[in-house]
Amino acid sequence: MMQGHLCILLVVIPLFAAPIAAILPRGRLPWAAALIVTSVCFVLAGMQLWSVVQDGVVSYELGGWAPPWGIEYRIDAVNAFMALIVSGIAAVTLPYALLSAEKEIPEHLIPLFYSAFLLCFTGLLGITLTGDIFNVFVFLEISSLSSYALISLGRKRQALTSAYQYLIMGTLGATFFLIGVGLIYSQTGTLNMVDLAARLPQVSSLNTIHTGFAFIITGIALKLALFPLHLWLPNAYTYAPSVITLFLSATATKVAVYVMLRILFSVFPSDFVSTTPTGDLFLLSGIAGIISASVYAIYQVDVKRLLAYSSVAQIGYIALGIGFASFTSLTATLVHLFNHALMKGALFMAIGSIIYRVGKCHMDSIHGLGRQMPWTFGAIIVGGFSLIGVPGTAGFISKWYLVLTAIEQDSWISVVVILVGSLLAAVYIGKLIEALYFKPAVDSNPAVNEVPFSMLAPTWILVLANIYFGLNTELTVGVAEHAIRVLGVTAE
Amino acid sequence: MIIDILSWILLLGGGLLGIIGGIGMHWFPDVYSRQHAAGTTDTLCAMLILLGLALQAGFSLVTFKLALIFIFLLFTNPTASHALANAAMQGGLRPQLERTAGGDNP
Amino acid sequence: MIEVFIDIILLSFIAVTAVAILRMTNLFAIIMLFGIFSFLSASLFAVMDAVDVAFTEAAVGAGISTVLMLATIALTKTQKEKVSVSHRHWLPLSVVIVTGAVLVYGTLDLPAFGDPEAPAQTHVAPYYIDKAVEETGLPNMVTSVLASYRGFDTLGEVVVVFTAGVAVLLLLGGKHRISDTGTNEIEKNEHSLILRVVAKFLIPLIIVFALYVQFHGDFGPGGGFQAGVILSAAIILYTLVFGLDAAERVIPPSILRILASLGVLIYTGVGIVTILLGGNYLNYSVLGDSKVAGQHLGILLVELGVGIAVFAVLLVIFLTFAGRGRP
Amino acid sequence: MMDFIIGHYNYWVSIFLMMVGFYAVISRGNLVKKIIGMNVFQVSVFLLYISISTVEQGSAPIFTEGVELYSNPLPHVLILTAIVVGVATTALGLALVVRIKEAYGTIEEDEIHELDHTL
Repeated sequence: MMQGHLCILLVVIPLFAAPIAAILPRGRLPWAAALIVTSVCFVLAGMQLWSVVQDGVVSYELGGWAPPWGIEYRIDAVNAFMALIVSGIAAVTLPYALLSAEKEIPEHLIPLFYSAFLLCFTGLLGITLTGDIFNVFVFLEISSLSSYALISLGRKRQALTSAYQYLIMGTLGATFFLIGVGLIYSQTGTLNMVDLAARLPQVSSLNTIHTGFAFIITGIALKLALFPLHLWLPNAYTYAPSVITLFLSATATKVAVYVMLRILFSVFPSDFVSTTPTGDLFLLSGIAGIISASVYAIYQVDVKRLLAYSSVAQIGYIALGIGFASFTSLTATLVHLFNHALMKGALFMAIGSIIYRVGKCHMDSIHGLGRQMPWTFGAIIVGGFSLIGVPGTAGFISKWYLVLTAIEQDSWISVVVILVGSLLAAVYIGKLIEALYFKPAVDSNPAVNEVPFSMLAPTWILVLANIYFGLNTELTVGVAEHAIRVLGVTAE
Repeated sequence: MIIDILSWILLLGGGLLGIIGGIGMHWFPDVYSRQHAAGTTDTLCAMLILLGLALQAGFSLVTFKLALIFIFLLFTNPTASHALANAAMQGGLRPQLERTAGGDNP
Repeated sequence: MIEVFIDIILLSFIAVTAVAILRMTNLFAIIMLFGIFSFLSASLFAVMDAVDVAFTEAAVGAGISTVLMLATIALTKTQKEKVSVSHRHWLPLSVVIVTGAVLVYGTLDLPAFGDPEAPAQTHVAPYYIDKAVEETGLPNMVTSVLASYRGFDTLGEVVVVFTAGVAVLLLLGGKHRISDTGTNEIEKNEHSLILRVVAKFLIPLIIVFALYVQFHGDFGPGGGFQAGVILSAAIILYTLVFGLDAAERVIPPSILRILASLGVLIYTGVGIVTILLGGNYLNYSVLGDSKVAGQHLGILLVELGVGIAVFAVLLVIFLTFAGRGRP
Repeated sequence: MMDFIIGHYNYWVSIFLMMVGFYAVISRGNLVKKIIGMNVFQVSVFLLYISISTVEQGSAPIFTEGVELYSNPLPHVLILTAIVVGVATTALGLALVVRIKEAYGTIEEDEIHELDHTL
């Protein structure tokens, strides 16, 4: 009986659990609730993806009202894949979160912390699954508000200012999105994505539609931290609690990328990207983002900030993929989404482990820790290699596809940029490894042990996934190709 | 007809009081006298307008609602003025007893 | 014609207020002007026939937001904005001018204001106007669209409010690290007899009005959200006049937290019940004997959930802000 | 020409208001003022939506005997949601401002920057 309700349960279960977690007593009960909920969601998301790949698109009418009058959940391979990424990352984050959060979050805030975490999770899933463009806005705000609060929980006072900065940028982005939706609505009279896709071609030459398009894209780009709208991201990732950095970096921007893909390729007519300068702007932003953010990353002394800038650079690769707007490039984008979630997840987990032991992650204060924490160090090496794109790791696959597209489209600049970007990544990862392993240990640091198993296991699950998906590409690339076909872009 | 004229007189009278109150706000030198201007004229202004509207509406549900608003304003408007003056007094603001050259509140 | 006239006057008032907000530096005055700005916008919404929106904007913009902003400047003890000369103004200005120009460019194709033949009026909306009364049995189409056709959006909206409550508690709910925030205005004031008497007279009236708005929302403007705001306003008035401790004795914060969760749980729970009864999520038709009766019951229940959640969350937010300055 | 202006001034004024709010957000350094600017921005967007929903000679979308023309209820519902989202954001933003004041002793962006860099 529940089979037909799978997609809505994915959102409703965490939604139901969040207020309960908020009133649970202190201790580990809220954490256990969150763990169960995210694991259940992960299983449900897996079932959903399976059923979608087998039987095709699922449409679910909320409230029993037929679209476009009611809100529709519309699940195809793309968003089922995204839901799987989000819930998967959440499910591995939580075992890790137990100790890390106990160390970094004041005890009396723990129930609220997990409640906010579940709300953020709900918001991200809600954005992913919905087929209604206004509903995207509502769930976007749920996830954003909770992430502002979660970021502000960082221990340094800069966490507050970076949360504030994110709040301002994020709200501006959401309001831009709202303006765009309003303009589009004024010319089409509908909010349902499928209905929009059917009605937009008749009006796509109007000024209003172009303006609305520009506003929606700018709004999402702010959320996405697309260069040069990325200014909030490094601060937010640097000062947030480790668990939150890890969760947001692996999911939030990914979901924003998904919304971007959905709007660009399945809501708007597919020639909209190529007939307007949108594609070129994405390419430009991607190239500038990769180079400048990678260079910035090299000069960072805070490891979290280094990785945050590297995230901006990775978003640059994704922007390149969107800009080319071909079948291969979009496949590369989707695969890179998945892979980047894996590698950043692993890296931020490893850094979180270091913070758990030493309390900080300044380049000078981590000298020699690699020898004391071999497993964590191993995770950083594999994650870093994946980030660089060394063959045999997941990161290689997506970059390979991206380079293929760039060659296909004769864009030699992009090829060079991707290679230079990887080189720069090698430099900053090298710096990190050097500090961790080859520099003599700092005297002031007490000798530390490896972190407990409950933190190590999730890290290594992601690390092994990095290797597995680097060797076996059938699953990711296969699903991604299927998904891109569903989006309406086909190979010529 | 007579009712119409009467209601318009009330409405215009209310409007006039509103304007006078506004001028008073700018004219008077300190918080308390300004408040006097705003508080007293505003109460009467709102009441006259409500009465005028009630006459326009005739005997209906709308009139009943207007009457409720009337009673509500009768209580809240003076109380709000009182609370404001009280707060200003507690905040340490003394009434200005003589007119200074600038005529402005220091 | 008269509506166009009122429209233009209100719009110019709003524009003047907005510019004044931009130019003033006294934060207290800016907040008051923002309250006026909200009220004027609410009036304009009413003129444009959006009564529910007007109601909400008046309650939220001029009410809750303003109160929270005042609490903030009381807590931060900042009266004046410092306008630095060093700021480069040309960059923001050019960004704003470009954005505005793009928007104006976008409006050139828009159908004229009030055109009944505009696409927005002819595609999805007519269905609600023609069918909503018959399908849900409620005369207020806004309520039926809000709670039934787009009930999931409204669920999201309640969750947003709940999230804000959780967030404010996360930020301000803990112990203070700095003790010199000083005494709170709310605590210090010894209010005169007049205020106490009038407040005692008004608070029950406000509560009755809130209940009226809650249950009359099906027929007129109003509904759970507005009712929640008004109800919390009643308690906020009580707090302002009788002090924070008295208010916390009336409604302990722990109960409020449970109420906030309960509101959200009622809404989500109704949806789960509809699934168990064999309908889609939030399909209220399965709740009653007939479709319309089910819709009616469902809308009543979710509006109740909205009311409880909004009331509790807004009050929690206010009390948390007010409690922050307690010595 | 005149018709065109009369038919569009509502949109233009709301755009003007949006830009006033937007400018306040990006040009001012006071954290409270930024939040107020944001509110102005959002309320103006609401004005745009409601302008889109208005129908000339229409009445409020509450069923009444004998009324044929109603204004469009859908944008009203959307804006109700957006207003609530707005107040939620405002509350959170202000809570952050209070905490920033406690941590830094100021709510001016420039001074906060200085404090962060002199450490």
